[in-house]
Amino acid sequence: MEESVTRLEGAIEAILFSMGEAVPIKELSKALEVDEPTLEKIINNLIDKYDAEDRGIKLVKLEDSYQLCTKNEYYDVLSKLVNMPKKHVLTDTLMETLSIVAYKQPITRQEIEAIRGVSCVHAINKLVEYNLIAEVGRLDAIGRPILFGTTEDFLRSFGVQSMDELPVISPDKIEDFRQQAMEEVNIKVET
Amino acid sequence: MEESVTRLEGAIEAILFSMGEAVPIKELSKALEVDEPTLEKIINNLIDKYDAEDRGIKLVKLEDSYQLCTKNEYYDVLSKLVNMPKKHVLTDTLMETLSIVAYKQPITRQEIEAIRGVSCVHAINKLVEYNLIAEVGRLDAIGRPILFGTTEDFLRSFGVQSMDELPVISPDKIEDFRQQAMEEVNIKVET
Amino acid sequence: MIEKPEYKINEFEGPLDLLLHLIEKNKFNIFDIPIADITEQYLDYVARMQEENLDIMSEFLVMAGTLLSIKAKMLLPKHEEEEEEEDPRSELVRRLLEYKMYKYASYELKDMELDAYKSYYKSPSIPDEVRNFKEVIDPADIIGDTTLAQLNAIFNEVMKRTVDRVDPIRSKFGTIEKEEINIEDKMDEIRCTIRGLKGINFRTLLETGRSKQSIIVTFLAILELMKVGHIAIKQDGLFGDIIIDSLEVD
Repeated sequence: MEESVTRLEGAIEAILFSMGEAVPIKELSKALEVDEPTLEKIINNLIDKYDAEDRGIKLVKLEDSYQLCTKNEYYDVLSKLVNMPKKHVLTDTLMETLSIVAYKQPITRQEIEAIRGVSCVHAINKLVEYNLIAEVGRLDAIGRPILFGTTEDFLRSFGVQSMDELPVISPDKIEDFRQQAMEEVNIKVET
Repeated sequence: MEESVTRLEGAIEAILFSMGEAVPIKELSKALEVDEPTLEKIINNLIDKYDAEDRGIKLVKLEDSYQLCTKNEYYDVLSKLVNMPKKHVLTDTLMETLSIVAYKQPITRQEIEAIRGVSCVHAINKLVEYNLIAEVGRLDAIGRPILFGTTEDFLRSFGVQSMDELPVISPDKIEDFRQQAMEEVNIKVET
Repeated sequence: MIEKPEYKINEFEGPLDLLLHLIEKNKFNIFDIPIADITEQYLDYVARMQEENLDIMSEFLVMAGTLLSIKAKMLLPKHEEEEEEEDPRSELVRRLLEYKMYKYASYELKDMELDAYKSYYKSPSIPDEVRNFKEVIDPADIIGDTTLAQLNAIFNEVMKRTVDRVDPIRSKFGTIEKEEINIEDKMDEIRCTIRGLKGINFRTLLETGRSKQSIIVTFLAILELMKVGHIAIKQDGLFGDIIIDSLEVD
């Protein structure tokens, strides 16, 4: 049975609203009996619709899932009424560790420590506790060390739709840094 | 500061979305800094907007409060997702328990547990849920324990032709078993 | 548990952070670090650190060792004719750059977080009618390819196991309930009972069971709890009462 696109849009909103949490496109596709590419097109169009000024919510993509949330601009008025969830205070240590996990995942504790030059047991435990990172597997090596990766909560907390959206600092970027560092040095030397 | 009506509509949606429950108009009025009559007019207009086919949620008035909820017409599709059929598999435990019931029926939980040497409450509940076994009577003993036997669904699942390969339970048969069980119980009491 | 301070020795996240700080402070070129200068300054910092945690200290000391070893290598005369030797500093530079990169990324992420936390996600609100829906399960699906022969084989195996397990004579005696007491359970029980309390007499813990096994298990549980730091134990003299203090706060 083919449903009209508008009815599908309604169904998507109904599902995402009721579920509250992020719903994988695979599950949406199964429940709505629409293939994923078509569904994705409909959802993308829906995302634009939510952009309208009279809407207070938006539809966000988190990797292969979709979720509804309020628009940032209503934060002030919302905080008058709603108890906004407590924000974890992320110290520099936690942020450094988290950024290494985000960019290098899956990664073991040993690898993180090699980059930071310090033990990271405590930071890793805290990040796991905050559900920003989680065990994603085991490395096939002696001791089968835990591999860590970021979670869906990480995507939500940092407003990242997918890992490709992280600020670009790929290893190629090191070269840029080198250049930049060089220039900085030169400028400083000149002054 | 006066905000445009569309922005107010957005704010109302954001508030009702994040509150989840019904929000008294009084609170809305305070948070949005708009007098109640004006707000009511805006909300009534908003209610009509939600009626559109591409919306999956509706805005309802409850006494002097407002709430967002899922449109009833999407319950079916939502249900498909919420109650996504789990993969039901017969685990070893279930298979063992089922085989004991099949070949020793009618049988009490205690007897099954005596054979398996472990508690079978979960396995029995699951098998009953799957309608593979069912209560076929009560043992005439202290506590009147339930007697379990296999169901018609069980036979059908294994193919009708194999029915004679299993003890068939007719009501007379249950009586026989009951007698037998009674005797067993008596023997135990005597020893 | 008391939060341990982060690896803040003064304000440094670690040896690499301290090195980066020194490089920037001195306006050194990261690709041409004057290793003697930086080593001297680094050692000076480390010497002034009031750090009791040896683990943290050792990390800074490892780097000190690395710096000294680089410095030593730099002092060795170069062999001109040999193909270009790698700069002894290059590995350190690579690590510093990598570290700097993630540090930079962490600032970017922090900025993103400031914006992202302004969105509010709602908790599920699934209508009761939907939630209470009962799934129809088809038993045939569950049985799948399993055949009666297989079921029979399983049954025979189960029965065989039972026969192996049951002593034909003793089994007629009826069952004697064996109360299994396991140490983990006992530990949990004790922790719950004495949480936040001080000066508990060991004897009072024995009130729930006086069997020899129960006493032994309780005693072992106490030892284990002491080992993992949930309680402290005092005993005034040999055969004196064992007094237990819970170290967990209510």
